[in-house]
Amino acid sequence: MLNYVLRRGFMALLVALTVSFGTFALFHFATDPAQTIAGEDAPQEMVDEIREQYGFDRPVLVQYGDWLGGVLQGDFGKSYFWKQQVVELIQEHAKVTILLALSALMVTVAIALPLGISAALKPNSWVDRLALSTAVSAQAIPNFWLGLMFIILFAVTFPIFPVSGDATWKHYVLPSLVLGASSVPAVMRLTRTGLLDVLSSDYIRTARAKGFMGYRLILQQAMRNALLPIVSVLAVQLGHKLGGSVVTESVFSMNGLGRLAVESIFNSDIPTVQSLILIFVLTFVLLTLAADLINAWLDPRIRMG
Amino acid sequence: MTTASILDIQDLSVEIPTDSATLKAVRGISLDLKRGETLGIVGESGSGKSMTALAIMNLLPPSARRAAACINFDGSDLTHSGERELATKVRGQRIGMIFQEPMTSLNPVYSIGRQLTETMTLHRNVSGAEAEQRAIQLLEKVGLPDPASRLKQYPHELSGGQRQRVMIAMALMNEPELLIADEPTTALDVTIQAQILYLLQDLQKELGMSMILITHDLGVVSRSADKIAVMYAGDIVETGTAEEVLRNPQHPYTQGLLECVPGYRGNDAHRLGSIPGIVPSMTGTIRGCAFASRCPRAVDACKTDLPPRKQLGPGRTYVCHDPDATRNQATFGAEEAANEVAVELPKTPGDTVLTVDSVSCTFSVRRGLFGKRKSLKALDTVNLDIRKGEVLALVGESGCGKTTLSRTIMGLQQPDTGSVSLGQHEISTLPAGQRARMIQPIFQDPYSSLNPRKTIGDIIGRPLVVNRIGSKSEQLAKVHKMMEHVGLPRRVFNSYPDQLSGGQRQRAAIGRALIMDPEIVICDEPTSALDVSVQAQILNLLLDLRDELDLTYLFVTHDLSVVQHMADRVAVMYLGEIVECGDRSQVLSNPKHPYTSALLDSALSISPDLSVPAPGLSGEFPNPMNRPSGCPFHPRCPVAEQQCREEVPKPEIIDTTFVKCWKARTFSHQAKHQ
Amino acid sequence: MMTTRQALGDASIASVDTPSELEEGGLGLSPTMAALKRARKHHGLKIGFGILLVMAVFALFAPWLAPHDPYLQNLSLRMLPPVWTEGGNWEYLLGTDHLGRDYLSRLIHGARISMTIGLGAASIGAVIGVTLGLIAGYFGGWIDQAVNFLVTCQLAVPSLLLIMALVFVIGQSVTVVIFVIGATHWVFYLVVTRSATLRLRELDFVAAANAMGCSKFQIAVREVLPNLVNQIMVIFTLEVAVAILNEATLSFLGLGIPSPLPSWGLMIAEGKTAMFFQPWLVILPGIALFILVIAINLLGDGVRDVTVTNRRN
Amino acid sequence: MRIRPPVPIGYCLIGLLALCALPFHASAGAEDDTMVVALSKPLTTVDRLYSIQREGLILSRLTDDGLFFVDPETLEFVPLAASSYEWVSDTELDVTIRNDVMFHDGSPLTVEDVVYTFEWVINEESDTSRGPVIRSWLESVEKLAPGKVRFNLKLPYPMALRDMAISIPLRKQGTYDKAGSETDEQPLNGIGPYRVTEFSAGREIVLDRFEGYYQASPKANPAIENMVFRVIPDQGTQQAELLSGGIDIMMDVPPDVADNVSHLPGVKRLEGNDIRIGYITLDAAGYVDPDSPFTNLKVRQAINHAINREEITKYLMRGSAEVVHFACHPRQFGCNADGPRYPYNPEKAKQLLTEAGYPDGFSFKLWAYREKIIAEAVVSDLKAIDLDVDLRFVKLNVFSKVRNSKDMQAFFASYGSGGTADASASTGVHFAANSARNYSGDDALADTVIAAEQTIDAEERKRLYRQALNRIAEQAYWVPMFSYSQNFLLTPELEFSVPKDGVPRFWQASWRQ
Repeated sequence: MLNYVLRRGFMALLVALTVSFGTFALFHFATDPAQTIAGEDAPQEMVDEIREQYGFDRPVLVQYGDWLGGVLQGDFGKSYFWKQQVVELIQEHAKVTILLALSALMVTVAIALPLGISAALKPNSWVDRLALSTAVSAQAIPNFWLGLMFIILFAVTFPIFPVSGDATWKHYVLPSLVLGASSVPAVMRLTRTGLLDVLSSDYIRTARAKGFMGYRLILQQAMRNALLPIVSVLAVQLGHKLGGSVVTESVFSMNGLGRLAVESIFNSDIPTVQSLILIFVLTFVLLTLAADLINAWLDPRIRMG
Repeated sequence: MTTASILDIQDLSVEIPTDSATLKAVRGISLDLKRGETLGIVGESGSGKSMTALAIMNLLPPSARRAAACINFDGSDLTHSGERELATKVRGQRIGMIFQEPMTSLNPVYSIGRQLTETMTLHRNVSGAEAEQRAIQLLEKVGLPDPASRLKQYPHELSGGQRQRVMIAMALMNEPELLIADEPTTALDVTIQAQILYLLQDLQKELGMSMILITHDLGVVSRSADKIAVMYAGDIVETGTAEEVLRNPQHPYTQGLLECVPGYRGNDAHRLGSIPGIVPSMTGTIRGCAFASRCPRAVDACKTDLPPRKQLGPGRTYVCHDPDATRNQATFGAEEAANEVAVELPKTPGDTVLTVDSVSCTFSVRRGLFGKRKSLKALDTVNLDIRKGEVLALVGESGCGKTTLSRTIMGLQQPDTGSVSLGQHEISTLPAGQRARMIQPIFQDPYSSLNPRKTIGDIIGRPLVVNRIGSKSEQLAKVHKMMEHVGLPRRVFNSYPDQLSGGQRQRAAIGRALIMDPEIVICDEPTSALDVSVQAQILNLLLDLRDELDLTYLFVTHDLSVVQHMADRVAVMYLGEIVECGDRSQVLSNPKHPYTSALLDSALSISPDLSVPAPGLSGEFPNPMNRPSGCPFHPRCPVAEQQCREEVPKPEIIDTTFVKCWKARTFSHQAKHQ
Repeated sequence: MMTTRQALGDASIASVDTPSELEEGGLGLSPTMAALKRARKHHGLKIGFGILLVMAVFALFAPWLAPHDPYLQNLSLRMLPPVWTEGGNWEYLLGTDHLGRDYLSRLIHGARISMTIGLGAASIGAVIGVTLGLIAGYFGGWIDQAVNFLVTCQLAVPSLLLIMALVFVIGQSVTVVIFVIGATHWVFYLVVTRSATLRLRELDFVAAANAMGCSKFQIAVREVLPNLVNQIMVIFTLEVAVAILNEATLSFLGLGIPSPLPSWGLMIAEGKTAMFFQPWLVILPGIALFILVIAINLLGDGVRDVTVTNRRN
Repeated sequence: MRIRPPVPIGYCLIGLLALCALPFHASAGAEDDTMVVALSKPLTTVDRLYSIQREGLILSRLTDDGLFFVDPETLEFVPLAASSYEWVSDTELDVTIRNDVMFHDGSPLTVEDVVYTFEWVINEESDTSRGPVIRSWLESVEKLAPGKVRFNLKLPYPMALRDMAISIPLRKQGTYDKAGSETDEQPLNGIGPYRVTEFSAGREIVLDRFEGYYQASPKANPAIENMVFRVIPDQGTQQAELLSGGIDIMMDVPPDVADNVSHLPGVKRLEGNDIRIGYITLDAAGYVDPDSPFTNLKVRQAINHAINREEITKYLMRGSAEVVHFACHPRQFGCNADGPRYPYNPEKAKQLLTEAGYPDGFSFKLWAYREKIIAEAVVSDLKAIDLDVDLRFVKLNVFSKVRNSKDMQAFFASYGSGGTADASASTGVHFAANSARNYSGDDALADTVIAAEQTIDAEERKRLYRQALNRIAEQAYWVPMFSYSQNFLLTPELEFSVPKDGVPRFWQASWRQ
């Protein structure tokens, strides 16, 4: 198992390096970070000097090597745009994103699981149809538009929640709903089909033949099997949410990693972009690893082969 | 035996609504089972036998609809019991059930112990420890060694046979009065099948249970059942004691079915009887006799009027018009068979066309997410000759390496060492096209061996197109001719495999294999996925074609009755090695290797007067990843000695038979079979 | 599917085997005809297809159906409200935007853009994903590992960010948006194609093709690929919807379709500053998007439902 | 689905304002004497020396004082922390320092602090944002006497007072010695009328009134005690916040929004001038392609005639925006040209194009990075004379990259002159020889501009600028578009005078009594 974790870790590292070099090169070829550092109205002398000072005129590989060397020594560099240590910057923004991602996940789970389960228990009933139409509609609503409608409805027309920001728990209600809604269809469909599959499996028939029925059949026999794919999909969803919910964060003006990433892209703030990518990749890989481990714990076949 | 009924079913029907129509899976059947008796329900796939079993405790799929005048179980009518009553009073408690697929019928995420004990704690007010005690006791009884430690194991750690034993133990936890076994051995190898059947028979006697045994295998039912009910198209067409039904079948279907079984009419019959057509779909209103369209004795009345149930004695009935006009009409190609036998010529051994020379094959396999790669020796220095014009049967249980060997012979798998040569050429050096012209396969599963996206014409003609043989019109002509050869009607030329029956598909697969005029055809279990009536058609076809086209067959199978029927020579495989190889008559009547002997013991021919023999083999087919030392067969061998455990046996030739066993010269087969 | 079949037990095999070998018995329907027959009974599919047909007509014939030139600005007629509200004008049924362009005409032309992007991006994704999936699934080994690595890279980076970064550095245009969205949405195709190929590869008809001397390429393209068509089609429709939503999101964030092209997402972004006062600027394109995407999803779900076959394995 | 007509939403908004007694952000409003200002862009640092953002300038007018400042009325540069100054020669400037000025940490401002500040700025190591500019004219700073310093200039530089007023706030001696630890207690130790009490980058900045501020300053005794700058990048969100009482004032409000919101009761709209101008630069030098149509004067003139600046200004810019005819803001010193003007005349434009040999037009890319709506309107006007324009609307850093590598055929941009009412800040910046913004390729023009920049004499400078501006207009290097108008939206409780140069001075704000 240690071997497995190490293999996955190595993979994550390789992915992170590939992706970060890709972005690094991309930004150097297409944008001028010196202008970002100098600012919109900066005179020419200033921009030139900055370019020289930061070494933007050196070959990309050399610059990348420099950056990588720093990272290996624990120095993620200083943001060109924010003139702040990238580590601090990310720490500040990560709080918002983590809170948002977790609460959105809770929203997803709270809506998708009960709906999916009740749909699977009564296929073709009104619950099933309700669940299915929820999924189809939620899939079709553009996320950003839903956010705008929520603001119009619940922040302005009926001022229940604040319009924007990330100061109090109230600020998180609407964004969590919007972000959470986006993964409801996938999770719900998976719960439904997964549970349906399990319920029609041979071992559930065996359990029925043994005299199991009702909630005991679901909880003591079916649920653990049905959970396996759900754990995986939730991990991926959480990973994507932690990877910066760009749209939600910008619609609700929340200072999370997603917006930081977008701003950094717009400003060619390469050290920040690079570090964020490292973090996103590692988060994602760690989460999927965690999901695999949870599944291994749930399912002896994965555990022991 | 007491005469009190434990189960009395009257007029049971099951309907399953599908997209287009309602399927009448079971059509008003009546059954009666006495206490302590075993009832065998026999039928081909689609006959409704499993639905009948599920309907008793209402375990049918949610969409199915059940109706019955009464299902009287020990005095209480289950028709009127609600789900709750069934679950708390009957299921798992008074009626136990065993299913066909031991691989999927146990919950994969819970331990054996939990699955066993919960059956008891759910119904009875017992402590966990007591239930565990009972579980250990039962596991021991069903023949699982070291039962206490099994409790902590998970289903995937057990082999199919072991799982089926666990299933049986689970069904017995609450000492049910009735055990329903739905194809309990179909998914298992023959040696394991014999063990399980023997166990069931033993347990039933010991516990005084009644049993319903559902199977498609007439051999199995002949040995295990007291009474037999033959099902066809959702109806019971004939009932009676095993002896009566099998020795003196009344219904044309029963007769036909028996004719189809290789070996039923003697070992050397060249042609099998066969029932034309397949089971009609049971949708809409059914008029007349469901078997009428396939029945050689059918008269007009059979097609319009429902046949009457005729009573011959207590519990002895059949459902047939039994028209006098055709009473003496010979059925199911019996007379043809007589002719064919006369035509058969004694075979003289031809030249060797294919040589397998010390071929070994090793795979590397990773188990589980965290596991390490392990090597698996699939073939271990295999030597084999195939001679021109002969049928060489390759026999062995699943996992023995027969498929790997046949793939290696076809050149689809590179051996690690050794070589396969075809005439003068080594197969790996032959260009694909040339190899294809000399050797062609026919596979087990006609559902997966035909590309579902291509038409039958395309499929059969594809080898010609790939190898650019002939012009378009020549190819077309050849395809049509081949379709005629294999007995496919012209109109299926543009049909897709999904539109064909299993038998037709296998015919198409045969056509595809033969269109290149290959010398050798590798038949990899070509009939094991088919019903027995269809199997007979295909076996007949294969033999006809061999004579017509002068073919050589390598016939891979696990079914000794088929071997008996088809083969000129037999090679027996065990754990990647050929342990015995020789002429059919030699090998089957006078086996030199204890494994061959055990296989013969396990094969259950139709003999209602015999019961299931005590298994000659102990234990399970070993995991190829942990090969036993010495002779790989020694852990299961009844005559193994110290030498067998330590030294790999040397191959030797005894009476023209190749054998690999230290005890071959001293071992003699005590024939328990006929 | 497998498990449902098992639950039905052997009885359902009879329904599959309906076609009989009897000389007089008719054949069952070919797979395509059977799917079409099921399609006629599928309401979701019919509704989705109907809506889509109407929208496709609008998109195709936009220049003739739109009442105005969608690019014609009239600064003195800016921000006219729709006709049913105070100050509305029959000349401009749905009002005008911030440059005085007819909103209805822009919406109609917007359907064109959405559909072009959706079809284009989903096709590119399909080509990449199916090719890689076939190769990885069929050849396995280090090729599979390499493809798997690519997938992990793709999945680990938040896709919207990746798209934004790419569009940002390459520059905005319809072509770029199509290619970038396409190039970042192939994983679904790949995963499905790969696992299906892995499964099909083990089936006997592939072994048969091998034995008749087909090359690996022939097998992958002629034998395996046709069997993936249904699944690819289902993913394709769903990916069209995803691409359309992605384009809208991208345009909304200012990195999608360049102005002055009438992309719905861009229209929402442009209307956003005034959304509390001229809400139709935001609501109308949002509804258009919603209807289009829901229609595509209904179609996709429907196609999936009707092409699922009762085949063994 | 029925679409909700806008009017009910309007009513709802009114109702909402009535409900504002229960604000979510308790910070905004007169009750607790806290003014909340919305910032569109995040401020990365509160140290003006390290920021050149406009937001930084606005903030530094509260937290910092320089030796000089821009008089809000006259827009001239007058002493602030200095009590007086004197040009000893063209390159020597003596400045006397006030003796009653105190830093936020309580220490008095000394000559040493002034010398330290300027030496820090001209030190190459210091890395300040304005360092290169200051170094280009400032040779050294020396202490003459207690309370008096001398600036030694490298060349005559009339804009020295401007740089001191706008770019160089005074710092305590030794401020930058302890590397990186400036955020300890106090984010910034300035001498302005407000102190920074909290700074979280990208989120908000909190100020409170500095009670030790010197009374002689024109900025003394500001009315409001606390100020909060909240970063809200999105305009729509800012509106919603303003309406729900989360903020008190919005700056740079797009005219449409201003119009809409100002119709609601409870919101006050203020309009003011901005010294920013918008323009289109054409690749007259043929950098992209020596045979580019833009090297042809007639084509450039045609484009000047084709764009309907009047309508764009009237309908899109609105407020106090005006059409601009020359390459400077009319309120800037030296902006008094009399060269040719190009009224809107599409027929003439078409005719000029035909004469230039492009009767069927041609295609090119127009780059822009702000005011997309204007860029779109321009594209639409140009399409009307059969030019096929591909609008490339990009972010600033991409824009700069392309512009600096001289890869644009035409671009729409704007320039705010850093709030400086002098043509050197606009004309100078854009037509100097080394400027990346200069696409004219006109060396003579560049010489004229440099000469003007290094002349102290006012009349001579005016003459030189006139000459330069007329040349630009004759050659149609630019399409000067308009001056900007500033829109502010604020709660009616707030009293605030509109700045003349577009840079708000919040120390002037007060609550209505």
